[in-house]
Formats: sequence, structure tokens, C-alpha cells
Amino acid sequence: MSPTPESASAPLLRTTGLRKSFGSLEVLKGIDLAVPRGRVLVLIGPSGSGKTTVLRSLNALEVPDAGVIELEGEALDFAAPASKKERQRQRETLRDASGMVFQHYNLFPHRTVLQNVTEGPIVVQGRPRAEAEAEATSLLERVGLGDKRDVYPFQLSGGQQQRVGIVRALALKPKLLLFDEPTSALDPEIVGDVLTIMKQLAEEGWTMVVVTHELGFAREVADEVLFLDGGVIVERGAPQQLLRDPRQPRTRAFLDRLLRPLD
Amino acid sequence: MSPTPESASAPLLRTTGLRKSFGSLEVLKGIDLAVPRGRVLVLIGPSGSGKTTVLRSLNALEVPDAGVIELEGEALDFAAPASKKERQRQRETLRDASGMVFQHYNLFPHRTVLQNVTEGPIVVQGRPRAEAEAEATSLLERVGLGDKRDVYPFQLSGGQQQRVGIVRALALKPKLLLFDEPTSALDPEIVGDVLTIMKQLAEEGWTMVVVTHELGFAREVADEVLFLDGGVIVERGAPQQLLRDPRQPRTRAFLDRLLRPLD
Amino acid sequence: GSGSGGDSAGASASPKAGRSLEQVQKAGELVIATEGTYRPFSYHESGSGPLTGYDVEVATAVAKKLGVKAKFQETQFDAIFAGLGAGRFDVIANQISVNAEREKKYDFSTPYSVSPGAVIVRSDSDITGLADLKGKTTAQSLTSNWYQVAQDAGANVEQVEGWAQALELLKQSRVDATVNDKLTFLDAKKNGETDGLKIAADTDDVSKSAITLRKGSDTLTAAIDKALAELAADGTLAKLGEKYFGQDISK
Amino acid sequence: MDWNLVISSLGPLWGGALLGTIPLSLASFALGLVLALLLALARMSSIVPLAALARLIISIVRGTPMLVQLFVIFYGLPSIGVVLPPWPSAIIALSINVGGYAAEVIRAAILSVPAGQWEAGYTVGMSRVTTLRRVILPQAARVSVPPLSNTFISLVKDTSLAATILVTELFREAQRIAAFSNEFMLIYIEAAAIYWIICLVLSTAQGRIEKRLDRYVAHA
Amino acid sequence: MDWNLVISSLGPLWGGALLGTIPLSLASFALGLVLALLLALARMSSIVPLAALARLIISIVRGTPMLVQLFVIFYGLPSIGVVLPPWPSAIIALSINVGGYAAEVIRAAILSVPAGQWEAGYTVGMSRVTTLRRVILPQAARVSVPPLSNTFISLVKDTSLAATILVTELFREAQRIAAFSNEFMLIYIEAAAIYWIICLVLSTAQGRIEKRLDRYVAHA
Ligand SMILES: Nc1ncnc2c1ncn2[C@@H]1O[C@H](COP(=O)(O)OP(=O)(O)OP(=O)(O)O)[C@@H](O)[C@H]1O
Ligand SMILES: Nc1ncnc2c1ncn2[C@@H]1O[C@H](COP(=O)(O)OP(=O)(O)OP(=O)(O)O)[C@@H](O)[C@H]1O
Ligand SMILES: [Mg+2]
Ligand SMILES: [Mg+2]
Repeated sequence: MSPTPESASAPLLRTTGLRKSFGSLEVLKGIDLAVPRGRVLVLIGPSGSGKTTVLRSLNALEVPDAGVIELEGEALDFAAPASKKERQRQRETLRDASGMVFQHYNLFPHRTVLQNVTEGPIVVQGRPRAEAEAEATSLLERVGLGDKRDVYPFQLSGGQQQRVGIVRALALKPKLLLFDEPTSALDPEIVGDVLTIMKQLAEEGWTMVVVTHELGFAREVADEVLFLDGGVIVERGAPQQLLRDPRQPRTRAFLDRLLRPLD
Repeated sequence: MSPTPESASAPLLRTTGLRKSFGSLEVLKGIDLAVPRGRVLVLIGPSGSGKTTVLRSLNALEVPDAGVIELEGEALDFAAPASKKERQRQRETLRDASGMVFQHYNLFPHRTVLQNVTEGPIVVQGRPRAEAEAEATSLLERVGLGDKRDVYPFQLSGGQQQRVGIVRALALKPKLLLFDEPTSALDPEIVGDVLTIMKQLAEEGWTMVVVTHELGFAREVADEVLFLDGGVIVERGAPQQLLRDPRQPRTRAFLDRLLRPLD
Repeated sequence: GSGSGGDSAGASASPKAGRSLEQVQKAGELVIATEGTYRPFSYHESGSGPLTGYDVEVATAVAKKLGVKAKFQETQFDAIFAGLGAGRFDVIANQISVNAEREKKYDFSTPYSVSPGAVIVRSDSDITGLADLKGKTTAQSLTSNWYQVAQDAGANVEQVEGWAQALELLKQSRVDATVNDKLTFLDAKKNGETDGLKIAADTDDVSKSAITLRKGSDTLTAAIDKALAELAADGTLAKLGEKYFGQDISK
Repeated sequence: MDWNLVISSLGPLWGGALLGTIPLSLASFALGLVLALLLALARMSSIVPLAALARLIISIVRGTPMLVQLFVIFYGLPSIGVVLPPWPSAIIALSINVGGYAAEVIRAAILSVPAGQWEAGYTVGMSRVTTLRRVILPQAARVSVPPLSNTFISLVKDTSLAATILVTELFREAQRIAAFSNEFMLIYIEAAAIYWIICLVLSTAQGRIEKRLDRYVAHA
Repeated sequence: MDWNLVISSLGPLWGGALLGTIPLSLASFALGLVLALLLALARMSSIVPLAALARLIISIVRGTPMLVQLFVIFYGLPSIGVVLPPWPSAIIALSINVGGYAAEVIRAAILSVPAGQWEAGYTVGMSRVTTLRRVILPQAARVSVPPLSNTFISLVKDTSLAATILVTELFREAQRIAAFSNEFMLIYIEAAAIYWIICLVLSTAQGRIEKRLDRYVAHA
């Protein structure tokens, strides 16, 4: 089941049979995936296929109807009926472990760039302000935003906002970084700035799950690519194989539409 | 559909020395361009270079500070001080001649698809309802939305909304179609649907000015490509030449960023 | 509602029960409700000075006779009976006319002011008496009996907030007359506020105003009656009448 | 509790509501909305004196008690020769009030419609006025229903002030019955219940209208 | 015009404003806002009876005249043994009113903050309450300043009703002076001018607050 031949140790995160319905619409129909430590998993698939729902489940923004999420060996079972308190604990476990970067950044508009980044460390993790700010500043400098510390999000371009979004997630030192189409709201010429930073994070060894339509990024950075359609993982494989020579006709059709829109 | 197959001698539209400032920011610094009848002009350029402002000037959503727009030989001079009435006449001349398709569709959310399309013909042009509706229906069928006549825009996907946006512009039978990044708010797999329709329109002989980042479309459909930067046309030429082998370093840098974001 | 009926808690805590003389004396004060906006009965000296007026002085004198302090609570007419019913006040001294309807619900002292009514009209009016009010429009406030009198005379009654508005409407020819205390009119006349108006006729009815108490305030009512009798006897009431109206109005 | 009084007063109280409160509210609201739209447009106008005048009117209307406005119109205007009967006076005062409050609501609602909608209207060939009428206002209407229904509910209760200028409505009837029976508390609560019923009907209507206007909006 | 009266009444009228109207308004508004927030949260709660109760309270408060509410609290409650002095009664009635009206404003403002902000808060590790407090409410505050200042302005004028329960404030002073002089038009207009001045000060404050809260928003 797990497509991680080179990893001997247990994956950081593993899902088994994840299911989720909204009303009568079944959006996830049993998702099995594993994310080894230090690896990058890329999810692709048509609109509505359930990519976002997978990420949101990993971050406990949605509660799956069934299935298990295993985090560092601890199994969170969502099929079993659970008390409110138990669900709460599951939620906290997942949220503490992961950081999320959204398509539309979702920065806090009423806080400066620095405050956006330190909000989590100071308010949630209770770290000393001075320490949190020093760390945030150095992270911001790393992504080229050292001089934007004290401005408000509306004063930034989309690409700058998304870099702040990434830094906000990093500042929590999560074990797992989740990205939901982080570049698809950006101007095409700015996309590169954000992808480059994500590539560096991958090289530094962060564990990442990325939903994206940027096939170039997937090809260069992903360790594994999953193609989702209709709430099912239709195909999975190394990027070279899956993106260049997909086995499934649905994968091929999807990739064709993406690469050659005018045909 | 009724493109305007007339003598291709004089261009349908020509601008000379178009200038526009917002406050102290000079956004257009003298734009000269010509759109021959039945041709497709593509504008590319970095964010903030003034592409949208050019289109908005052609559609009289902005009043240029200086320069001339010549439409079918009639010169509208924006440098000369003009009475309110004269400006009004200039505005109407330009608006009657052109139809605009927006990046974010800007459909009327409180009107059905059919009403969106017939609003202009009936209310503005005073055409009989039955005739306008019949024509709108056939246009909607052409773009594959025959069955969506009576739904509201929110019930449509982005790609469907943009197709309605195009039909709304077509229904006015303008001499000139203006497109401002018509696909950049769309899901990547849906982009093709809209580009294909635009390609068909070009083949039918509509005169079009298109701002887009879809270089594939420019390559296949454009008669001329203009590269704008900092309010100036830095380079212009046939798509094969300009996109493949730009003469100006700024053009080259821009195209590189677009095509290889990760380098 | 708490205006009447539905008795709840017992003993002295209940606002429903009347006040006894003993309670008042124990408290050391008689709480008196009055409007404070009804010249010359209950008003403020020059508008913002101390509370004064015929009713106010009578009530003060009564309290003194009872051996307690007079404590005035100024409220609007709307709230005056509600407040009495709720036990917010011990008594009302505000030109409350005694009538059969009210006597069913409240105890009254012996009247301390007796005033004939007057039909007040514009100088050029041809109304000469109550009988002429039939089919005419009058402005009346709800405070007094005169509303009823005008209505009984067949007038079409417009209810107004107070005397000032009634005067204004009459002067603006928007009503034909107002029936009111003659005393009130005379007071206004003294202040030059009745230009162009006149008294067409006095009414046969008189309005008797008395201190109003909750039902069951027997000992207190008796004490107040006794105090009023003493005030009449020692000439205090007559003197107050002279002060405000140039005549004794207590009988 | 005096049940006979409660029951015998129902007739006159509902009479006051049906012949006074309700028609007064409806007429004033309708007129007030028209006035509000004009004030809102004036306030947004680029003609500076017009905008300033609208601001001043809105400020005075909102900043002074309506009772005084009623008094000025009814008792004050005759001194300059304008004698208006109670009903027109009340309708004028109430609709000026609605106008002042609703002008700001309508202005905010118009500003909340994205600029792209104006441009879409222009691009389709519409004039400013046509775009306002056919594109902007229908969308602004949706946003303004909840705050306008607040204004309406306040208005219904404010009509009681018309009692001070001789308009017979629910509250005036209540005062009269209360004065004769001396049961102020009981009658006022009864009147309050009737106001409440009217407001409940209004809220239901609001819900219906919102639903209707929401038909073209995606739901979360 | 009787200038002497106008001038001699300035003292008492301003006295009423400063010692009655203004402190009463401020206290009631502060308490009312707290109540409004609680009612708004209750109304949005998933606990059905709590939400229903909040709805009912809001509906009654908004649907019935405040005069009656004042009456019930001051003259009605003693019948069940609760005897409150005038000022506390007035503050309770007024703040319940502010609560009822402002609850809907606050609810709408909270709902106007994009869902993504809740999620961003959760993702950063915040609980529901922390997200509400540090992310949602500060943003809701910005949206709710204009409608809340409307509520405040209405409140200032509504304090005049407190005169019926023995609170001396601006309007009560005006009534006294008017009753003595029978110049009710003049005095009422003078009082209205003072209300207007108070409201102008409030509007200026509103402008300042809006500007402050707008510092993190792009301007068109
Ligand atoms: N909260 C919700 N309530 C109801 N339906 C939902 C909800 N969230 C998602 N859905 C539906 O679930 C399906 C999958 O949604 P999801 O957002 O996961 O797709 P996606 O693959 O991320 O698509 P996209 O590329 O458009 O972001 C869609 O049909 C969507 O409409
Ligand atoms: N109404 C306006 N007021 C002030 N500045 C404006 C206005 N419209 C555009 N600008 C500025 O003019 C410049 C050019 O804008 P324009 O929208 O034409 O660029 P663009 O090439 O279309 O960019 P993009 O690719 O981001 O759409 C930008 O700096 C923009 O901020
Ligand atoms: Mg998604
Ligand atoms: Mg643009």
C-alpha cells in the first residue's frame, strides 16, 4: 500500500480509508496515502476532485467520516464514535503537527507582517515575545521580506503575501507543511518567487504535502505525485513516470488539458 | 455571428501618443498601436505595466490625459480640452464600438444568464425582446451553454461564467472585442474552454485586443504581439518572432520568468 | 400588571398595600409624586429653580403637620398612577381630579382645591357656553376631568400633552376651544400668554382636586384629612390661594 | 388583572394600530425611502455644495429628537404661515427621519456593490443612471434589507410620537384608555404586545424579502 | 424671540445634558455592547434553546416601545419585590435596548469576516474563543462602527424617556422650563440644538475611530 520503497522507518503521516461526505455528496471515497519524513507529496487533479478536502482533513479543518490518520505512529480513528473531548484531542494533535498555507493567503489583515508571523508562537505556543520576534524576523529576511516587517498585508503584492503565509506556517515549527494551490492566485510572473522558496524548503528537508497545478514544480521537487479524481486516488507514482507517461487514461486526459489547452 | 468584413486598408482603430496618469503616477507614457480590421492584437507585460489601462482607455472606462484614438477614421483627441458634452460623445463613440470581457467576468449576479446577455441589446440598443432573446440563445448554444439560459451566474463554474461574459460582449455586435486576462481567474483545466472559443472568434474574423499570459494562445492566434513595460511599448512583432526570439532584454527576462518560474 | 389586583408579597413590603401613617412617620418622610411641569400648581421657579406651586406648598404643609419631611418625586403624568400603584410614592399632589372611576381605585383626601371650569375660546369666537361645543373641536389634556366635560358636551376632543399645547392650538385656530381650570387660565393671563383669547363661559361643574393615595391607606388618609382641616382652619390654605390666585380656592 | 379592561381595550387599540400606526408607518416609510435615495445620491455627488447640504440635513435629522421635529413642523411652522394638519405633519416628520437614517444605509449599500458592476454596465452601453437603476440598485437592495427593516421597526414605534400632534394611533388610544381607567401599566403592556405583533409580521416579511433577493446568491 | 429665556435656560439644559444625558448614554452604551456581544454569540450558537432564547429577547426588545420597557422595570418589577432606583432602572432599560439592536449589528459583522480567517486562526493553533477574540472581533469591529454609532446616536435621544422614571436629564429640564414659560417651541428647539451638538461630537469620534480601524485596509 505504501509507495515509499526507500524509507525504512515509519512515515510521519499515513491515512487509511479516509472518507468524507458533504450531505449526500461523497467527496473522499477512501484515501490512502503516506508521507515519509522529509519527503514532498504533490496532489494533482481536476477541480472538485477532493484535493482541498484531503489537506483540510490532515489539518483537522474537516473531520473525516471514516478512516484513520496515523501521525508518528499514533492512530486517530475517525470511524469510531468519539466523545467531544476525544475529537477535540484528535484535532489538537493534527493541528499541532501541521501548518497550512492557503490559496488566498488568509493573512490577518489587522496585524502587521511581523504580528501575523508571531501570533501563533506568542499567543498559542506561549513563547517569549523577543525570541519569537527575532526568529520571525530572520525567517522574513530569508524570504526577502525583511523590510516589510511592520507593514500591513494590504500593502503587499500577492506574492509577498503568500511568502508571509509560508513564514507564518514555518514559525510554528510544524512537522508537516500543507500547501493548497499556493500560487494559483498569483500573477504569473510572481509565481516563481513562491515556488522557489517552496523548493528550498523541500531541499532543507521539510515534510510537505502540496496541491498544485504547477507541473514544473511537481516534476522538480516532488518525491511522489498523486492524481485524484472523483474522491479517489486514480494513480500515484514518481513524477517522472506519472507526469510524463501516465498509466491511466483519466490522468492522461487531465494532463493533456493542462498542457495543451487549445487543442 | 457578424464580424465586420470591410476593406482592410485603414485600421479599425489606432491610438497615437496615449498618455494617462493616476495622481503623480504616469501609467501610460505614449502608447501607439493600430488594430486592423479582423486582426488579433495581444498585449503582454508584467503586472502594473499598464495593459489594463490601455484596454480601459479603448473602452472609455478611463479618459486618457493626452493622445488620439482614431476609430474608423474619426479622430477623438484627448489632449484638447473638451466640454463635458464632447467627452460624453467621445465616450459613447468608443463604447458603442467595443465590447469588453473582464478578468473577473463581472456578470450581473441578479440576472439570469439570458438576461445578462440581452440586457444590452434590449435596454440599450432597444431591440425587440423576442429577437434579442433568440439571438442570445443561439450564441449561448454556440458556446455550449444552451441549457444554462435560465440559471443565475453563481450557479455556473468560472469557465462557464466567462463564456457568458464573452457572449454578453458579442451580443452587442461591437466592432472591436477587448479581453482583459479572460482566463487568469480560471481553474487551469478550464482555461482551454475559453481560449478555444476566443480562437474561433478570431478565425471568424472578429477584431480583438487581448491581454493575456497564455503564450500558447498568443503564438497560435495573435497577428501581432505587443510587450508593455512601465507604460511603454518596449517591443512589438509577429508572435513567432517576439515570443521565440525577442530583441529586447526586458522582453526576454519577462518571458523567461513566465516559462521557467523555478530557475 | 401591577397597577391593581394580583396581590403578591405580604405585609409592609408589598407595594400594593396602602401606606399607614405609622410607616410614613417611621420613614420620616412623605413621598409625594408631582409633575413639576404644571404651572402654577407644580412647577419650577423660573423654569429651573426650586420646585414650587400651589399643590407643592399644600403638600409640604401637610407633611409638616404629619411631622415628616416632604419628599417630592417628579414624574410625567403617564407614570404617576403607575408609580403610586408600584409603591414608588406614598401620595400624589398634582391637581388630580376626584371622579367616580378613580375613587374605585384610589383613596382621596378631602379636596384642597376647587375650581370651576372655563370654556376658553378666541376673542372673535361665537361660542358662548358649553352647549355650543357640540360638534366643535376642543383640545384637552388627559390630566383632568375637563376632558370628560368637553366630551359630554358633544365636543370632538383632541387629546394634547398639556396646557401649553392647548393654548397654542387654540391661538393657531386649529381647535375651537379648550375647557380647563379657570385658575389655570387666570394664571396664564397674568403672564400675558392669553392674548386674543377669552373665557366664553364658566362651567357648572367644578373640579375638585385632592391628595391621592393607594387604597387601604386609611390611617394616612385620615391624618392627611386632619392636617388639611387644620390648614384650612389656620388660614394656610387661604393664604396659599391668595398667593397663587388672589383668592382662596380650597372650597 | 382586569381582564374586562384588557378585552374591551383590544378594539380601540387595534383600531389605533390599523387606522393610525400602520398606515402612518407605511406611508412614511415609502416616502422616506425615496427621500433617502435622493439624499444618498446627493451625499455621494461630486457637486460639493449639494453633498454638503445632504450631509447637513442628514446630520440634523439624526442628531435631534423626533419629538422636536414634530413640534417644529406642527406647532412651529404656523408662525411662518404654514399650517399643516396632523397627518401630513406626522408623515413629513416621520419620512424625513426615515430619509435621514436610511440615506446612510443606502449609501453604504451602493458603495458595497463592486466597482466592476458599474463598469460592466457602462461596457454594455448603459448610462450612469441606467446602470444605477438596473445594475447597482437591485444589488444594493439585497444588502440593505436587514438595516432598512431595522429602520422600519424603529419607525413603527416612533409613530407613537405622532400622538403629540393629534394623530390618533395605537399609543394615543392607549394613553386615553389608561387615563380613564388609570391602568397605565396594564394598557401600556397591552399596547406593547400589539407593537410586538406588528414588528413580528415585519420581521417575517423581511425574511421573505431577503430570501427572494437571495435567490441569485450562492449559499455557504 | 425671548433671548433672555434662551440664555438663562442654557445653564440648566447643559446641566441636564452633562449630569444626565451624557453619563446615562455612556454607561448604557458600554453595558449594552457587552450584552449585545453575548446575545449575538448566543444567537449564533449551535445550542438550539440558547439561540431561540436570544432570538426571543432580541425580538421583544426591538419590537416593543422603550417607554413600556422602562415602565415595566421601574413600576412593574416592584410588584414582584424588585425595587430599583431610577438610575439603575434607566441604565438597565437602555442597555437592554442597545443590546437588542446592537446584537444584530455585531452578528452581521462577525458573519462578514471571511470564513478563511477562522481557518487561519485554527491553523495557527488557536481555539474557537481565541480566534474569535484575536482574529474575528477586531475585524468585525471595523465593519460595525458605522451602524453602532447609529445605535449610539439613537440612544442619546432615547435617554429622554428616562424622564418618565424620575431621572433628570436634558429633556426633563427642557420640559420644566417650557412648562414655566409656556415657550415650549423655543425651549425644545434649544434642547434639540444641544442634542445635535452631542451627536456631532459623537460623529466626529466615529470618524476618528473608523480612520484608526481603517489603517489596515486598502483604499480605493
Ligand atoms: N463545506 C462544503 N460543503 C459542501 N460541499 C463541499 C464543501 N467543501 C467542498 N465541497 C465539495 O466537495 C467537492 C470537493 O471539493 P474540494 O474543494 O476538495 O475540491 P478540490 O479538488 O480542492 O477542487 P479545486 O481544484 O476547485 O480547489 C466539490 O464538489 C465541492 O463542491
Ligand atoms: N484607478 C487607479 N488609480 C490609481 N492607480 C491606478 C489606477 N488604475 C491603475 N493604477 C495603477 O496603474 C498601474 C498600471 O495598472 P494596470 O492595471 O494598467 O496594469 P496591468 O498591466 O493591467 O497589471 P496587471 O497585470 O496586474 O493587471 C499600476 O501601478 C496600478 O497600480
Ligand atoms: Mg481546492
Ligand atoms: Mg491588468
